[in-house]
Amino acid sequence: MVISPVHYIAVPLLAAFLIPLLSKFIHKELARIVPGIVFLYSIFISITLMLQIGDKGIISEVIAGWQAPWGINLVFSPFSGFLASLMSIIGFLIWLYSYNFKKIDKEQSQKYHILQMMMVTGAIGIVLTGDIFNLFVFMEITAITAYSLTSFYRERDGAEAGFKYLLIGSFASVLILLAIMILYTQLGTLNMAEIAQKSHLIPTSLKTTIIVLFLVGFGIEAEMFPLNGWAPDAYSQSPGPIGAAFAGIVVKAGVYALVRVIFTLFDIHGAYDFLIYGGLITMIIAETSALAQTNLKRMLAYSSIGQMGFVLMAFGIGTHQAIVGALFLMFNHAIIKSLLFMSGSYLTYNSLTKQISALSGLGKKLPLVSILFGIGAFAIVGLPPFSGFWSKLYVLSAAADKNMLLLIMTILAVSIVEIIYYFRVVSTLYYGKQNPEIEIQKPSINAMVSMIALGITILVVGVYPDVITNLLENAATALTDKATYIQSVLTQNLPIN
Amino acid sequence: MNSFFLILLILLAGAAISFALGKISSIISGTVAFLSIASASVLFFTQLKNNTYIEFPLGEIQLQWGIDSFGYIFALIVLGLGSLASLYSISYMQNKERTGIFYFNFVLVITSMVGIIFSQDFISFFIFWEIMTWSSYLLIIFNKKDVKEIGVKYMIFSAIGAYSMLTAIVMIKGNYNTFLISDAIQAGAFNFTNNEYIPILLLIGFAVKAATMPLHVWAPKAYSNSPMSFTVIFSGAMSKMGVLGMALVLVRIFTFNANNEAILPNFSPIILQQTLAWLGAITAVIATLYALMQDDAKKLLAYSSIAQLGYITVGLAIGTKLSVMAALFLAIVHGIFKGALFMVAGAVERQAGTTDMTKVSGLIRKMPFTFFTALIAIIALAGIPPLGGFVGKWMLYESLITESNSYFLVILVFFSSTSAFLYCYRFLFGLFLGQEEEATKDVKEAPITMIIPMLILSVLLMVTGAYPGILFDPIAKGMETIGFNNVTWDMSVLGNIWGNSVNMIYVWLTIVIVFIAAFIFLTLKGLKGTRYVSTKDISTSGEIPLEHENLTFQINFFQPFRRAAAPMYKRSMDKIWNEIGSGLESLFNFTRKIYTGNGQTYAIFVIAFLVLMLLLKDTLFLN
Amino acid sequence: MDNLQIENNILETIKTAFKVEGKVVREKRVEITAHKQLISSILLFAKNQHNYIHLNHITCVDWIEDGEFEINYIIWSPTTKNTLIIKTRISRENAQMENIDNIWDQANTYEREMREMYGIEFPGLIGEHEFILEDWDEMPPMRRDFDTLEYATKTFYQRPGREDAKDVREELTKQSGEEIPEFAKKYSREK
Amino acid sequence: MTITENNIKQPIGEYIQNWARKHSLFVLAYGTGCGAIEIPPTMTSRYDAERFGIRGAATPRQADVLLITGYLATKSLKRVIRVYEQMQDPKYVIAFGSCTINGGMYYDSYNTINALDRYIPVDVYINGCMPRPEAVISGFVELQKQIASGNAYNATKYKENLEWYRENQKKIIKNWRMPDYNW
Amino acid sequence: MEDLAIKILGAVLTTIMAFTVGMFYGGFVRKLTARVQNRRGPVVYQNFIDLLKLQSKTTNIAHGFMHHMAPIWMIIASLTTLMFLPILNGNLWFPNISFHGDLIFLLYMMVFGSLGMALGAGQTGNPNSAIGVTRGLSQMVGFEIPFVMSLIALMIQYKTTSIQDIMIAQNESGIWNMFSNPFAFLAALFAMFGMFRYSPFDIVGAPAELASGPVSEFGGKYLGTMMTANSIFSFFKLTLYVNLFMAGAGNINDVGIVATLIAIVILLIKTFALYMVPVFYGWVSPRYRTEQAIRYFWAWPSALGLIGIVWALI
Repeated sequence: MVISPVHYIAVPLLAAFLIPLLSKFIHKELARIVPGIVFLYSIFISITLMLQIGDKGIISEVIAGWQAPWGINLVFSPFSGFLASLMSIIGFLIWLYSYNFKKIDKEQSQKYHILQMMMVTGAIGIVLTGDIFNLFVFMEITAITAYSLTSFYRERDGAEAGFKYLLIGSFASVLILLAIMILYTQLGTLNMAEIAQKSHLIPTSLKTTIIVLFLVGFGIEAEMFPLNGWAPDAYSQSPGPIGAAFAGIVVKAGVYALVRVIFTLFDIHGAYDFLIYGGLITMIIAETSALAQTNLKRMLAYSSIGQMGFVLMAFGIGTHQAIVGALFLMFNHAIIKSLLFMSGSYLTYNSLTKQISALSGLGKKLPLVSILFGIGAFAIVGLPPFSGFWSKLYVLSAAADKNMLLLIMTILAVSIVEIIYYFRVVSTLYYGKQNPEIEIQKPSINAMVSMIALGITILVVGVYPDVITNLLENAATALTDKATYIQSVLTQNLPIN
Repeated sequence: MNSFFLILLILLAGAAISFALGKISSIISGTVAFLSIASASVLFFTQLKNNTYIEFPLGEIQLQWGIDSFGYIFALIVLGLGSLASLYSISYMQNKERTGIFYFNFVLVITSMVGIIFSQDFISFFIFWEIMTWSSYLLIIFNKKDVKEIGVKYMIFSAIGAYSMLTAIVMIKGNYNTFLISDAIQAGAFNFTNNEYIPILLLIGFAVKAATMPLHVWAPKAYSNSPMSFTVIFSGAMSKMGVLGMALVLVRIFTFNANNEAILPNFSPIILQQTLAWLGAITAVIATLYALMQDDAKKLLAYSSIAQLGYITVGLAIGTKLSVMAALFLAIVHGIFKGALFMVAGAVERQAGTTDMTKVSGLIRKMPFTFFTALIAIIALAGIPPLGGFVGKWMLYESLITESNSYFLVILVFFSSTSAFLYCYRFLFGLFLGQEEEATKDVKEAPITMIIPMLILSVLLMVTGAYPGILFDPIAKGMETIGFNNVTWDMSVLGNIWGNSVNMIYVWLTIVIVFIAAFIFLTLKGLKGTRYVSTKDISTSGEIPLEHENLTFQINFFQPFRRAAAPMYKRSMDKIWNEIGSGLESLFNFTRKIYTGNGQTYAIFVIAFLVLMLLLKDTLFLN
Repeated sequence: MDNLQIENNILETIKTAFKVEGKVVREKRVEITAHKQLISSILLFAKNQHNYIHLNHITCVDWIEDGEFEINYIIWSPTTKNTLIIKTRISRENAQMENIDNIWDQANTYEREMREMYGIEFPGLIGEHEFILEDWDEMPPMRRDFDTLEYATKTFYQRPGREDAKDVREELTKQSGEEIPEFAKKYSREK
Repeated sequence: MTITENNIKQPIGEYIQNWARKHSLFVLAYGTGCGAIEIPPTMTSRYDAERFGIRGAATPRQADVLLITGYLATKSLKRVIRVYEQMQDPKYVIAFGSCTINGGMYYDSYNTINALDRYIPVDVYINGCMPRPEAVISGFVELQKQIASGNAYNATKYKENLEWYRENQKKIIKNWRMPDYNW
Repeated sequence: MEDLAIKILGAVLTTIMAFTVGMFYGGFVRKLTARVQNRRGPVVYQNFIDLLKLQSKTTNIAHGFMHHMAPIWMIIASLTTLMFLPILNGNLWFPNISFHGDLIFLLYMMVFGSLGMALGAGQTGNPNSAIGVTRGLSQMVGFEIPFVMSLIALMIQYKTTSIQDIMIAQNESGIWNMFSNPFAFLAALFAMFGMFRYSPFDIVGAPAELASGPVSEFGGKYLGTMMTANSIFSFFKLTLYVNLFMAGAGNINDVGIVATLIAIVILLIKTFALYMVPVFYGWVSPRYRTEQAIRYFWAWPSALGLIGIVWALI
């Protein structure tokens, strides 16, 4: 069998249709196991393709044989491939974690796993697709699964959060669709590579309008301030692993789209500054809001928003090193925030309000989970020798190269805020008074395995960042090198005349 | 295998093993920690030669490790004190909970400090610096007391320091495209002409660890609340890491200045130098004033540490040969005597249960060796001849008077050091003298593994008093490494540039002769008629203190002094920081309210943002 | 008697309120005799109604002839500058009196002294029994039936050669021809 | 080598010692009674006891002479005994006022002792109620004579007959909570 | 060898001289005080009698090791400072080892005794002792400030920290420092009042309220030794002041026996004259509370000291 990026999309879609049938006719358990197999397969594809592109450069695959720019194509560049691999790995770990997650009760677990799988698939689709309309479609897939997962618990708060998400998300859909329409009327194509090639043909005022529409539309998914009102509620009301999925996968896809629009579609420098300021403001507001939170999940949500702001800002700096840093940040955020959500949801398992005070003294009762949470907290604030430090260092030195002293100061000042609230949690965890009434939930083995895997990744990358930097360098090059992208997408698939 | 890696590996392995063994037995775990630190020290001092360097890349960054004479000075403190403190903590941590975590972090702190000394590039420097910070954070809150306040304060200030350092580091990278310290120095990264922010930011970073005003507020509680065997390291060695960095940066500034090259017109290093020196002196004064008001021996020592670091800062900031020498000498000696004193406090805490001086008194008969250590260390701390502390103080004063024109600084420093006598006395009196408490009737002397390190340190203090040259040797070499030339020293004669000197051998001779003569006379004379009575047998106008009554004067000890110096107690940096903190917090509370939780509001945000963007699109995206 | 108007007023109000006997001794001094059960009420009344906020003293007199202790509460008002003396008598046998240190804290001192020196019990009185005397295990020394000379002779060494150690009252009555009442003779030291 | 003065033979070392002790009397004036008021005139300009080397001492540790000025309540006696025992040898006691001799006007009081020398050894009694400063100085001079002649051995007497003294003391101080002084 | 013998002999002579002079000065003060109070007062050698008596006490009570050590510490401080002080200018017999120490060293060495004394007093367990010690130490912080200021002024003025050099410089210029830098001298003089602990700064050992404070548990040989140490120490302090501000005594060029004797007499006159200043001041002063004393030192004397430094700089 030829491994192709199409399998990323096709296999899960197929599985999604098959699962209800399988579970009905063969075994119920299959509904929960099959998504894992699908994810494993995705990881397998990722590894194979990543090895391949080491030689070939960019792989461009056309769905259903229509050639670009008319057909719908999937582009597996080092950049998108990196993100796709990351998403499939995180998706797998989240599946592993949520397998047997007691709260997702048996009846619904079928739905849960299908939805989760579809969400990841949608996100991977966003990353891989080379077609702007397709991107919109995948975004809708992701968004709709995300809405339903947000209100998965079928409680009042969950429904409210889901509704809010839906409300804001529909704005995003409308705006993106509008932008695509305008784009299509102007250029008559939906292929991103071709759009990038022809973007200078659009009248300037229209071009800026399109950019604004895209920015706001994808900005909603990328949690940019002030478009991120949905995020805290969605994070905190969805099941624990879904919070991890939001942070590790969905938002990444949004950022990808945003970055793709700015870097590849319209190479406008004003947009870089916009990213910097937008990211900075997002970061400041989110982190300072996180400081005042007493709810652990909300705190993590705000922290996640802040991190995304940081990522946007890093992209905004725009140099090669900054983009490496930004990708590194995305990677780190994906693994660390997933770990935090995962371990955090076991730590607050039986607490209704998910208050930080409920963690008091759990360090003794749940030693391993607590240590993992501690590692996550240390890593996310950027303490060496954990992985978070390196990404911060990359971004900062990139900023320093551009002599953005004020920016550095602000980032670090915000980091101090971050340190305060994370360390507050850690110290409550380990040094708080033990509350004997709290019933703890021992994590299942598979959840433990997935968390430990994340923890070890954090440590390994922290001590020896070289394992990841090579990938990042390639990815960054792929992102900035617009010409190669256009050329390889268009030429690889064009029939030889 | 390379000795650098070997040393760090031994230490890391020690940390890991003692963590694993912590559940089984605290003694075994402590022994492992001690053995790993001791063997690392042995390895360090036997295997590593000066000026050996290794280079290796990590994450596209060229890292360099090495050891030079300057780092050697601090290695002396870190590894020497580290070995003794780990030996000490075997008994100190006995029968305590969570010893695994303690030893893990303890060894990790030592490891990171050794790493800092090894680091010849900023990245590994910063990495080790941060490891040191968070591992010490975990130790500070180890006792579970006031975790929120102490830990958060420590973390905030450490983060401020670390991040200003990080800013400077990335700026060096940005401007000079190097992470190597030596390259940065060559390129003039610390010079004021090129970029005045880099040295200042670095200095802020180091000043936090050196607890210089106004960044010192984390220190008192952090020092006093961590387990004492760690505070030995914390105050004795870890604060010296700040000194190390300060010395590096400051000396760079001043040697540059001494060459009389261009100085920035508006902001010359002289101002920085004076500012820092004054900050150091004010730190010393304020910390001393607070130290003598403390009722808890640990807190007293904590404040005293801050004051001593203030002297060191003054010495470094003045930046002449003698003053830097004094500062480095004081740094080592402070490590020794403050280590000894914290060990004493720990011994008292372990044996008597508390170090609150209003609750413990009259331990001298019960813990004679501990008292002896305390006495020697206090004499050194007070800077009274003939011990090591005096040597450092003497050089500091002489350098201030003879080599710089900062006469008024001398007065401040002197005021602080005279007031230090008060708390020195308070410490000895509060714990060891006075009448015995009923509650501490059955107190025994500390176990031998605690006594030995204490006695070793007190002997060291005496030796450095008689032969300070032992320490001058590495210090002079280190100073030559960082840019001074022709650093002269003598085995036991201290001299200033005016040609005046003190010969410590003569001082010792006189004191010893007089001591022996007087001791023999006073002891032998009327030996039969001399009776040693209990401390309850005192002339209290004939009133007989009952068993449970303790007449020792302990509360409001320096009330008259406090009254006299009342204006100086009115404001405290702590309060100012707290106000800033609460102000920021309410500001942050305001930002939190942006997220109302109302979907309509969010929708309005989105629409408003869209409209705003559409309005501004031309200015934003057209360029 | 205009100048005694205030005193009379006070006396009248207390009299009407408690149906007790009393008289105006002189300017700024009123005396009331009351039953012991009324004492605390009268004191409170005087304190609250007439602003007698200051307790000067509580004294005790041993009326051994009547078999009673007389306890005098001397209180003073800063507004009228008036002294009010409230007298009561209690039996010497199992002497017991109400504790008033909840009205005036300083009453505690006087009551402890009375307890120690006269053996009057004050239920609920805070403080150790030993107050002024040390290791006293005899009869309370201020009671008139306590013979100090006998005690002193018994306890302390009496240096011989004291001729003047005589009861002075005896000598005085002898010289002046004054008659000593019978009951007093019972307590005479010249036996 | 001996030296003879006032028909008393002494070795020269002892003579010098006694001479020094005689001329340097540090007095702890224990103001138990009304006699304490006689001390200030004795010490100050009018009578100037300092010319005899007499000087006030604040604590029993430094004092040579314990001056009991007037009546002694049983409660004070306890303190006086303690103070006396805290003094360092050689030590002397001067008791003045009739009360210390035979109780004076408090002879029948239930809490005043009548004869001080039953409880602690007295070197010199000064009679009077109260003795005037001249009498006090005369008493000191008498003490000096005793010291010079080597006869001021009352402290030794106390040590040797401690049991007898203790018995007397305990008769009054029933609850004996005094520290043990290892005589 | 001969050099060493002379040195040892000189040291012993210095000690004896300091002891005798100090004791006699104490006697003079007592006598003079008595005369001022219209008394006859004790004999001049009364202090010697007292010392003899104290040493002849047959019982000595100590509360522990530090109590036993306190007089030793004091005598160490007195003798060591004395050894490092040039008694006569350039004389063969009396410089002892003064070339091996300087002012800063002496400044710190002077504290040695106080600390030892304080520790001994602390061990007695007597609350009065501890209170006295805290007062004494607090007061010391008070007077050290003007004292140090005046010393710094001198050091700046002569660019040396050696007492010998300051003495010689005064001799050469012919102007005593008390005239060339009167502000520094006044500051030091005020500090001296505190140093000698005469009234109004005698709250440390106030007999009536503190039962003589720190020394309240010291008697017999301990008190005697402390008295000796104090006498030597007061001689040291006076000589230090004379050296610093009144050009010392003796002439570096003339070291004959007669000249030495004359120099000693001059030294005695100068020291005695200086000594009388705090004594006189004490006679007419009431007693300050500790905080008053500290504020006293930190007000005018410190201001004078500052002016002294500025004066020396100019």
